[in-house]
Amino acid sequence: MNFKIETQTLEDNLPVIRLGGEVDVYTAPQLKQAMIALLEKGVKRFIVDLTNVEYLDSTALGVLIGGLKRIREVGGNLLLICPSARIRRVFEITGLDKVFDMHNSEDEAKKAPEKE
Amino acid sequence: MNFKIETQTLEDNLPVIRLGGEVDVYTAPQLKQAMIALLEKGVKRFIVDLTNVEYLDSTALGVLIGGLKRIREVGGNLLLICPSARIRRVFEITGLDKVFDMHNSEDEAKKAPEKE
Amino acid sequence: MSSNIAPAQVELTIPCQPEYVAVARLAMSGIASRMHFTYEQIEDLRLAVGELCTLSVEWANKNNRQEARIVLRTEISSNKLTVDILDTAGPRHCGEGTGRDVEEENLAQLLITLLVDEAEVIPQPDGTLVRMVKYVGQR
Amino acid sequence: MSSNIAPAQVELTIPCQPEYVAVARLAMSGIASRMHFTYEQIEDLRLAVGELCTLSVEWANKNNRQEARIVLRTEISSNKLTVDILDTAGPRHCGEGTGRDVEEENLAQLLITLLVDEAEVIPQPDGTLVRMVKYVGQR
Ligand SMILES: Nc1ncnc2c1ncn2[C@@H]1O[C@H](COP(=O)(O)OP(=O)(O)O)[C@@H](O)[C@H]1O
Ligand SMILES: Nc1ncnc2c1ncn2[C@@H]1O[C@H](COP(=O)(O)OP(=O)(O)O)[C@@H](O)[C@H]1O
Repeated sequence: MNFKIETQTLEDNLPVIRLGGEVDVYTAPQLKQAMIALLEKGVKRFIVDLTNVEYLDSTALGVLIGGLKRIREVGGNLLLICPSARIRRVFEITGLDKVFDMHNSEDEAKKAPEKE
Repeated sequence: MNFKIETQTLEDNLPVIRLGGEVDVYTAPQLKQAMIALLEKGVKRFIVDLTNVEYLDSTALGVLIGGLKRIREVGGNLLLICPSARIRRVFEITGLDKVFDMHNSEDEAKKAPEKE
Repeated sequence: MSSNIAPAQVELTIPCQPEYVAVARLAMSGIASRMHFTYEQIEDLRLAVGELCTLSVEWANKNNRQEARIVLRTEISSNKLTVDILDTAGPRHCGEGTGRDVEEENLAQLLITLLVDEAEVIPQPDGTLVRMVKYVGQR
Repeated sequence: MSSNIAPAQVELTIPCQPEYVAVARLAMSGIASRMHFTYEQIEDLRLAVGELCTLSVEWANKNNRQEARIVLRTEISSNKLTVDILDTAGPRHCGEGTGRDVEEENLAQLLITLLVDEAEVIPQPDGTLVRMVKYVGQR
């Protein structure tokens, strides 16, 4: 299976989960675990980087929505990096591009104003 | 089907057939036609550029060998550009890397000495 | 990059398990590439097949059917592609979810509706058949 | 990127025609990706399946069997992958080629031999079965 996941912490203490390949019913549980790990550490703001994602299905969207809800409950936020038109389209046709804070690059995401 | 073919003539009157995608039993006949077109024009030297080829099977090898034979019969030569390790491997395991003039780039191929 | 090819069927049978959904998607891409679909339409079909297989996997899980299988059957004709997804994942009880997150399930349904031209659910004795149609040259 | 999964079968049926060989190759890649094969081994399997299907297509053509089909059947177990390629392309007469270029045919045979660990040809009433085995962790 063509899937990669990696959690990294940027200089400014901002965690980023980098995904690659296919995020689907088989692999999305690993994304869920990675997000839960951050939430349990009390993280209030993190990035999910979809730059190298080639495929993303409803399971992956569901996991991202779940993470967004939990972090917004504690007044935090989750930022998505999604430069790929192919993947962005899945967010657009489901209307989720209006629900998530979507950015084209890490730099753009880091400069985004803190919500709430 | 993910396949592309294009014949171009470089400044120094050297024809190049550029292939992309999968060259197999379904698509190799198009390569054969392109090579025959050049041979019938009396071309003595041309390049087949495999840079963007992702897959190449015995049918494609057979077509290339056929072209090589015909052009060598008239004292000419066929040059291959094959920077991809994946595709080069198919030539290596069949021993055909020793039969063909293989190069890593167009520049390298153009500088190659003319073989008898 | 395809020609006028005769009506032809392809059939793929996979275990109704998460790790095989990608195999169905890949096969779907390969089959759709044989027709005059745009790159985006091929993506749509891949996604729709992925969503339908995922639904089958969720139901097999809920109905405790470890042995369930999914059959993907495609019929290519000149102007359309018909895709049947048949599972032996047991009954899908009306109004009852798979226990899957409701939003995910809604998203899956939404995607399927948006991505293909027709989709029909036909309950079977041992599972479910979904028949999708996608027309060439339409969006 | 796979786990210890139970023995499982996948089966794909395609028309025995040039334009469908790529579908078999894609499915093979997807299936092989479920196992602990290296990237290179997955490529080998893809190429071997492509060569075997091409051989079937050539024989169907020679035997004038427009309706012939190819069945690709894979069985995953913990340490190996067994791939059956069964066609209904009619008999392969001994010592007789398909009319295909002899060098191409030799290259195809050479590739198949080099790319998999075992390959056995088992003539069938209506065509040919080739059974290939590839072991995980070997080259
Ligand atoms: N297209 C959609 N599909 C599924 N859920 C959606 C969709 N659009 C919005 N939502 C829901 O809206 C929620 C986010 O809404 P938002 O206005 O950002 O926060 P809140 O619900 O806290 O006001 C998501 O968690 C999700 O449940
Ligand atoms: N591994 C191989 N598989 C198939 N054919 C091969 C292989 N190696 C060499 N050949 C044959 O050798 C020929 C090229 O040989 P070469 O010495 O370059 O020219 P010539 O045959 O004119 O002396 C090719 O056309 C091909 O027929």
